[in-house]
Order: sequence, then structure tokens, then C-alpha cells
Amino acid sequence: MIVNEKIAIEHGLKKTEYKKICELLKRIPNITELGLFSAMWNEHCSYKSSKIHLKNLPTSGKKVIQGPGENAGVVDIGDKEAVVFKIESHNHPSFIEPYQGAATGVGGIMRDVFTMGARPIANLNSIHFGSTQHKKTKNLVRGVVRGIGGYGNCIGVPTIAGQTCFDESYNGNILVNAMTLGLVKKNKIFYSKATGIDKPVIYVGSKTGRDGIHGASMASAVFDDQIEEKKPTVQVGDPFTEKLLLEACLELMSDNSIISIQDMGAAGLTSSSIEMASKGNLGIELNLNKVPCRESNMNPYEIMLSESQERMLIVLENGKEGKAKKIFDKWNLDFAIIGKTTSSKKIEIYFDGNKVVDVPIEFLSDKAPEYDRKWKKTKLPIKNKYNKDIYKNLKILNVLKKILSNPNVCSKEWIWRQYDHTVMGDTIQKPGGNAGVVRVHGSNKAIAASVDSSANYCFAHPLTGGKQVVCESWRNMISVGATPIAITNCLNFGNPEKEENMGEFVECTQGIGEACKYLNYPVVSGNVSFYNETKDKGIKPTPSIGGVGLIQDYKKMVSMELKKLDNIVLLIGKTEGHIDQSIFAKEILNKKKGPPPEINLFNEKNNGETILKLINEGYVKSAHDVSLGGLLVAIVKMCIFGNKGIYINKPKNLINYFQYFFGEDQARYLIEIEKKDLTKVKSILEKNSVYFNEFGIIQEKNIVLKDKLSVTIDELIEANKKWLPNYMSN
Amino acid sequence: MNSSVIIFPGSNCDRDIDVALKKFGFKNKMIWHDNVELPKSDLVVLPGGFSYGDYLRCGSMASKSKIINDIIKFANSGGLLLGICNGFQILTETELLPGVLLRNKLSEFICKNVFVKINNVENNYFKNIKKQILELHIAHNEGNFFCSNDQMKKIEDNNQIALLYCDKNGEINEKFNPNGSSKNIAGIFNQKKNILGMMPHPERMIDKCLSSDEGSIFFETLLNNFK
Amino acid sequence: MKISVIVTLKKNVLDPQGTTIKKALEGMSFNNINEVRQGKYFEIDIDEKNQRKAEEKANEMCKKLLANLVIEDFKIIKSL
Amino acid sequence: MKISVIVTLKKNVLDPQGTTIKKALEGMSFNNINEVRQGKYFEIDIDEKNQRKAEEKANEMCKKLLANLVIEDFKIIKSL
Ligand SMILES: Nc1ncnc2c1ncn2[C@@H]1O[C@H](COP(=O)(O)OP(=O)(O)O)[C@@H](O)[C@H]1O
Ligand SMILES: [Mg+2]
Repeated sequence: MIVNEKIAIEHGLKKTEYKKICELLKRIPNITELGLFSAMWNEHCSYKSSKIHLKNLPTSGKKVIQGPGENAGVVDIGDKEAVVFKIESHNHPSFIEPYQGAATGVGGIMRDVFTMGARPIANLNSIHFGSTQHKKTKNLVRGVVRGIGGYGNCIGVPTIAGQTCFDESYNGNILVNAMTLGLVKKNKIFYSKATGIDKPVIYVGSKTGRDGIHGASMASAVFDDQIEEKKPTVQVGDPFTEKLLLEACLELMSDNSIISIQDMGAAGLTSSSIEMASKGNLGIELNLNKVPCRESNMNPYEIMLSESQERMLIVLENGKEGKAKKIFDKWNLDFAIIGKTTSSKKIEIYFDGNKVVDVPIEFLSDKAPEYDRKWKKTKLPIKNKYNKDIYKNLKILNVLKKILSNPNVCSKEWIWRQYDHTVMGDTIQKPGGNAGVVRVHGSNKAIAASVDSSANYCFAHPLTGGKQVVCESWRNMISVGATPIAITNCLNFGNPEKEENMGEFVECTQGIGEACKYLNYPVVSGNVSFYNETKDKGIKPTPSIGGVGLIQDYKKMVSMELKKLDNIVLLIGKTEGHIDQSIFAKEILNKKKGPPPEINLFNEKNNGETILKLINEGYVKSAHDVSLGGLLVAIVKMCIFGNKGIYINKPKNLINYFQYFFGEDQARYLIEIEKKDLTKVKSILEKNSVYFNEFGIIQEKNIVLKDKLSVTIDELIEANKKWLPNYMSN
Repeated sequence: MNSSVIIFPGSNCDRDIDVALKKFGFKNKMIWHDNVELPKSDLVVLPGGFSYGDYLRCGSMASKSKIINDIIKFANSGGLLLGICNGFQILTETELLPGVLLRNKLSEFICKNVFVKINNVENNYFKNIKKQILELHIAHNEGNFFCSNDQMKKIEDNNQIALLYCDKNGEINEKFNPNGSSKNIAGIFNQKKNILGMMPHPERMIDKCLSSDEGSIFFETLLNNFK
Repeated sequence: MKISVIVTLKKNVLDPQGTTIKKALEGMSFNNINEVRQGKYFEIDIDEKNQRKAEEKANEMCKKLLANLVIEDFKIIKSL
Repeated sequence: MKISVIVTLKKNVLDPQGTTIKKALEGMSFNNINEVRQGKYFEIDIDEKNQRKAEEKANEMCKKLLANLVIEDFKIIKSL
């Protein structure tokens, strides 16, 4: 087949891009070469629309060992140990085949982590579905949850936290973001940069089939009505093989046979081989007849672009082939020497004795296009003025119950009960709390992690929304007593070629960067997923933030269930009663406009750090950050978890009961302390200029707000826990 | 006391049980399924996980491993053989234990704490155990114990039921049955009571900071019974 | 030669997956379903030209691995 | 009326189950196996006396739930 512009465009390349390829090569590429270009130059691999904006994110810090650019980020946790983590999207495949799409998403991110030499110790996920009324939603939820569980449970890595949202903007484009954390010795981290010439290039894992050819291009294409035709690009996950691959790789990594290693993710053999060579400033030569294939008559184009799962590419030290082969034989995995590193700085590929690719590496990597796309700024919306009358017919109890059973607030136990969250025996905080926590095996340390997103805030005002998600993640860390270390982000957006969507991306990213900088909470890895739209309708901007924190002594960890009768609950942070964009405004008042709550980074940092101090000194018995749904929802969750009630004091500077209790002002926490410590705790808070007030006193079983509310927690548990299982079983 | 944990491809609770056995004083060895011979052991454990991915049926392919013959010999000579979760499934597939473990009633994976009542203490696993009701943890897709009526009669006549799902006071009721298991069975013995298969994972509950530490009672009792 | 095998749960054995599927179908407004039972299907490609011999082999495989005769029945069917 | 359905993975789609079963069979000294593919089998009992109508219904069920046509094919077969 002779390549021409039309074929290039069918490969997702723009006219100008095709022209540039021909100019670089000084000839027309053959079809395999075109395949390589289209894979490497597409959005998913090249970050061509996002690169210039991602540059502004803070990526370094005292604890950062490896920032973005490798398979995953790495942070120092002391004692010669490090944590490796990353989040990644698998949105489009999960919409088409929810079980396999989600499963392979989990498999892919785990490979990113163990490629670096780390044993995965925890999985997390952030999933966004369409409206609960939409006819596809239920099956998508069922399939995605089964897929995430099916893969993670089988490998034996606990899923310790996550996040689930429903919003009609995801009706035609769900989001499935999977995150993995791994643990590694600092001196045993493996990188993808190849070094040395004439080193054997090894292929291990599963055989190559025609799976997902052009998956990376699909991830960068808008869904259209012909979606069904794109179906064969979905892969089937094989967690059993991945488990073997994990063990085999870690076994081989125990000495120094490996020079560099890279999993075959998006764009398979193409991107893995090119990245290894590119980072090492080397060339690479491959003989595709050596690649283990599952199907007959696969051609070079198919072999290079296949996205078959559970495969790895390794550059070995000379002479280590025999030893490596023995390990992979033991684990019953394919092993083949398929090429070598060269000094040519080119990728040269042979098949049936012919040279089928001959392209300088830099053309495919560094020379990939970069765009500074047009984008539109979002103005801060004007605050809504609420007439007191709108509250007149509302009853606090009814509103509370309605919010507690809202799909976005209700308990997600139906989901996380299907995930093995205790395997590996180190989970000390399971899903359902502020953050999941796992012990660092055999030590006193523990790692906290959570995933957050706030698409409504980001949609209303991307800059504030971006900041808010980072702050919420930071608060989740604080609330369990962890020092926030770093984040990973999965930036899910619409079509970057549209100014509005690009603007959302630019400003959310700015907001994330600003907050991260201020909080000293750097970004060490991440993933951009554009083109999340169907038939021109884009999703709300949805950056997901995966936060990671360190607890020095796990015995000091704090959880959110109320602990003891007569203890005092303090509300930290100021309550102004901001209800625009709150769940109360949306669900009860039916108001969709207005700005999200303001972010004050000084308060965020100061409140958080002071609470951490109180935790480390042992004063805090339980803690929870106040987020979606506001104060009352937050305290009710603490009550439900602890199976206790509370007597809530009448707020001093009351604006209005509804605004006060359902407003979503930021930088707030509820903490439980003992009476005897009150004076001491107050003085510490005052000394640090932290705003607080005495919120209430823990009592048995009843939640009471004088003259306004008196309800047993059992009644609220019912509202909170039943919604999801009921929805799923009907 | 010497114990051996068998690792099958896809086992994933092997480290957890290793940690637990060592914590309570066993000298433990990890044995790859490909071996033909078991080392000298007082206790052999088939761990939890997804041997062979749980493809086909849970435990079916592991039950054809090379090491199984020697395990059968070991059990027939009276050695203590414990299967936890996937290990239990392997034991039923080898027919060392009666019945099978079907898909959970709701056909969903289930991960949560449960209470189990120890139904028979006249054996080397539970003799002298200090509590009859333990809070343990389950995490499985296929824990729904099933057997024919004839088999069930034999199991009951021989007092082979080891553990029953119950509530914290020991009440046994369908309400507390997490997976549809016949008669709330969470674990069973062979006739001689030297083979025990159980769905709950005591090895995940051996520390106060985990959601229960009553797995410790299980291991302490087991070790003491060897002394 | 390709041999096809169907493995089904015995009649008296509960089939939670089948029940779940039935419910899901009903949720999608398929009515009048009395029962759904799920089983397994295998296609085994054996290097054996003699049909009878191939079937015998498949039969062995079923007994030894593919079916658990405590709860399952199997049937060798004409390849589809 | 009982309708039987077989759902199989499309030819090019990876079948981890089948591959693993094949390896296990080989480990048990079954030789000369070229390939094993696993699929699903459903027996649907519908309150419907007309064969054609019952099959049509089953067809619908397959398309909407039992099979994902992205990776699977299905076939309605004579009840066994
Ligand atoms: N998909 C999921 N996987 C695992 N855990 C989840 C998932 N969705 C929600 N959760 C858990 O449910 C809890 C509640 O989440 P969220 O509604 O974000 O609560 P909050 O606003 O109080 O932080 C979290 O602890 C989270 O870990
Ligand atoms: Mg939170």
C-alpha cells in the first residue's frame, strides 16, 4: 500500500502533520512507518496540546525522586524506601466494554508501577458515570466495578479507596481512572532509559495478537455514531498472566541483569521501544519475526501497533539472557530476544529479511508536534442572591435525608465491598473513610492515598475548581494524620481543538499548579485524556487528583468514626455559608449557576498543618474534612461510622440554618477531642490563628440540633446506605 | 513446628500466611507447586488467591499440580492440611473434602468481616480454643458451599462442620450468611478432622490495627495444639 | 479436528449467575422468563483426524478437568 | 420453551481462560491440542410456545445483555 495524505488523515494525522513527516524523512513513509508516526504523534503519546501547560506544574521537591516523564512518579519515604505511583485513564474502552475496559485499565497502571521495580501495594480508582436515569448507566456501573475488582482482586493487590460520581455530562463518555501505588527500595528503582550499545532487547509476557490496534488513536478521537465500528480495539485482560509477569519481573530485578525496562502500554511495541531508545539517545533494531505472535500472518504494521496486554520490553546486560529466560520459563511466560540497541539513533525494523522501518528516533519523539492551542478564559460567575423565602418550606431533616441518599453522597459500600481491600494484610484504613491507608510492610510507617475530583466546581470556574481538588486531596491526607507528600493527576477533558474545552484544561491546570506550589504538594506523575465527548457533547472538566501521604507511626493514624461519648467535636475553619454550586443548591434549590466556593490557600495550609500538629501530639480522636454536602453531611458520616450521635450547638454567627449546614465553604474539618484537652487544643489553635468553634458533644444514637432536628442515626444510615444497592438491584 | 505453604501460579495470600505462621512461631517453608516432594512438615497450608486465575473453576487446575500427590499422601497419613479460601476450593476439587464452592449467591465478589462459630473443637485445629465465636474476614467470589443431601448427611453425622457464619452472639441464621452457603457453612473437615477447608482468612486478622485480631486466636491455638 | 463441549450445572445445583442474569434481563423489561441457567462451552482443536478418537479424548478431558462431576454434566456436541 | 445460546469470543480476541486450560491439559499429558477456546452457554426458559418468537426474544437478549458484540459472537442452537 502506498501512503498518501488520505491514508495519513485516516490515521488521525492532520494534513500539516503529514507534510511535516514527509519533510523530515525527505520521502513518503511506508505504511508501517506511518503507523509509528500516527501512534507517536497522537495526543495520547505526544501530549502535543497539553505539554506547554503541564510545564507549569510544580514537579520537584525534597521528597521527589522521580517526577513526570517516567512510567510513574517516585517519592522518598525515608529508611531507604520509596513509593511509586501513578493514575491513568481508560475511559473510551470502558464505555465500549465496561468489564474488559476497566480491567485492562487496572492492569495497565499496575504494570507502570511494577516496571519501576516496585511491588504494588494499593489500588485506587475514580469512576464517573452518566445520570442514574440514563439507560446505560446501571450496566456500565456493574461492568466497570466488576472489571476493576476482577483484575485487582485476582492479582492480590488491595483496592483501598476511590471515588464515584454520577452526572449527565458523562452519559456518552464515562471516566475510569485507575491508580496504583508500589513500594520499592531506593537503590532498586528501574527506569526506561536504555544505555549501552549492542545490548539484547527482550520481549516477555503474553503473545502479541491483533488487539487494540490503534487503541492510542482511539483514546485521542472523539466518539461518534460509528462507535460500534471501533469496537475491535478493545482488549481482554488476563490478570493471571499479569500476576505471573509481576512475579517474574520482580524476580529478575533482584540482581542487576536489567538495564532498562518498559511496559507495553498504549501503542505497544512502538512506544516502548522508541521511548527506551529516545531516553538513552540510542538506536534500536528489531526483528519482528522473533516476536511471539498469537495469530497467524501478522504483518509488521500489526505487530508494531498491537496493544495486547501483559507484555514488557527489557534491555538486558549481555550474557544475562540465559538466566532471564529461565525465570520466565518457570513462570510459563513467553520470552524472546527480538533485537538490540545500536548507535544509529534510528529505529530499524526487519521482517522476513527486509528492512521495513528506518526512521531516526528523534523524528518520532522530540520532533513530534507541539501546539499552543487557542483557549478561552472562564469568567468568575456572579454569586446568586437567595431570597429568604426559598428556605421557608424546607425541613432540615428532609433536606438532610435527600442529600445523604443522593447518588454522589450516598455510601459506596456496594462498590468497594466487591474489591478485595484487605489482601496483603496491611490495610489499616479501608475504603469509606477520608483516605485509604496501608502499612509499609514490616515497618511502623504507613501510606495514605485518595482520589478526588470536583467536576461541578471545575465547570463553574476552572481555576478555582483546579485549586479546590488539590486542596480536597490535601485535606484527605491531613484527616488521617498523614503528611501530604505528592500527587498524581489524571486530566480528563473534552476536545482540545475547541477553545472552551482547551480553556477549561488550561485554567484547571493553572489552578492545580498554584495550589500544589503553595501547599508544597508536587505533581510527580499523571496522564491527560482529551476528546472525552460524544456527538459534540463534552464532559465537564474533570481532573482527578490522586494524593499520597506518609504516616511516620501508624499507631497515630486517625480515622473518621466518632470514638467516645462526651467528647467534643470542634469545627475548624470558617463557615460563611457559600451555597452556589453546592449539592444543596443543585438538588434542593435547583440552582445550577454561580461560582464555586472560594479557595484561600493560606487557610488551607494553616488549618491543615495545625491539625496535623494536633494529631501528632495525640489530641485528635477522629477527624473528617468537610466537603460535598457540607457540615451536616460530614458530621452524620462520622456518626454513622462511629455508631454514635451528637448534640450540635446552636451556631453563634448563624447566617441561616440551611446555608450554615449545607454550604460548602472550604478548608474546614471536624475533629473530635477529649474534654480534658479542650483548653490545650484551643490554645494551640489560637496560637496558630486557626478559626474554630465548638460544634457539639458526642452522645448516644441521636443527632440533635435544638428545635430544628432530632433523628436517630439508624434512620440516617438507612438513607445513606440503601440507595446504591437498591438502585443496582432494580 | 514445621509448616509448608504451597505456592501455585496465581496464589496471592502466600506471603500473608507466611507472615502469620512465622509470627506465631512456626518454621515455615514456601514450596513451589512444581515440586514432587513435600519437605517434612507438621502442617501444610494451601493459601488463598486465584490459582491459575480461577479460570475454568476455582482450584480445578491447581488440583492437578505435581505436588498434589504428595499432599494426598501427607494427609492420608494424618498430617494437618489446611486450605484457606482458594486453598479450600483446591481441597474440594481434589476431593479431599466433600462438596464444592459455588459462586456467591448474589454473584458478586464479597470482601468484609464476618463472625464465625466454631462448631467442633475435638480436633487439632480448635482444641482448647479460648473463644467460640471469632471475627474473621472473607474475600471471595465462590464461597457458597454446596453438596448433595447424602453428602450433607454424612458431613453432619460425622461432625465435619468446622465453622458456621453467625452474628456476634453466635446466632446462626440465614441473615448472617454472606454467600448463600448451605447451612451457613464457612468451613469443613474431612472425616478424620486432619484436613480443614475454610473460606475466612485468619491470616488477615492478626494485628490490633487491622479490622480484627482474632485470627491470632486461630494461629495460637493451632500452634499450642502441636506442643 | 474441533470438538465442542457443553458443561452445565446439574439440575439440583443452584446457579447464582443464572439467577442474576435473569434478574438483569427482567430489569431490562424482558418478561416471562421462567429460568436462566449458565454453563460453559469449550471448543477443543485436537490434532486427530478420527472423529471417534477425538471425541474419546475430549471425553477424557471433561472427566479429568473440564467438568466437576459432583455438580456438573457435560455433553459433547457436533462442532458448530 | 427452552432456548440454548452459545456465546464465544471472536476469533481474534484473546482467550486467557482457553489458553490457561490448554496449558493445564498439556501438563496432564494430553498432547496434540492445537487450541482450546472457552465460551459461555445459556439455557433460557421462556414462557413462549412459538419457537420462532422465543428465538427472536433470545436473540434480543443476546444483543442487549448476554453477549458484548465488541468481542463476542453468539449463536442460538437447538435445545439439547
Ligand atoms: N470506586 C470506589 N472505589 C473504592 N472506594 C470508593 C469508591 N467510590 C467511593 N469510595 C469510597 O467511599 C468513600 C466516600 O467517598 P466520597 O463520597 O468522596 O466521600 P467524602 O466526600 O466524605 O470524602 C471514600 O472513602 C472512598 O474511598
Ligand atoms: Mg474526601
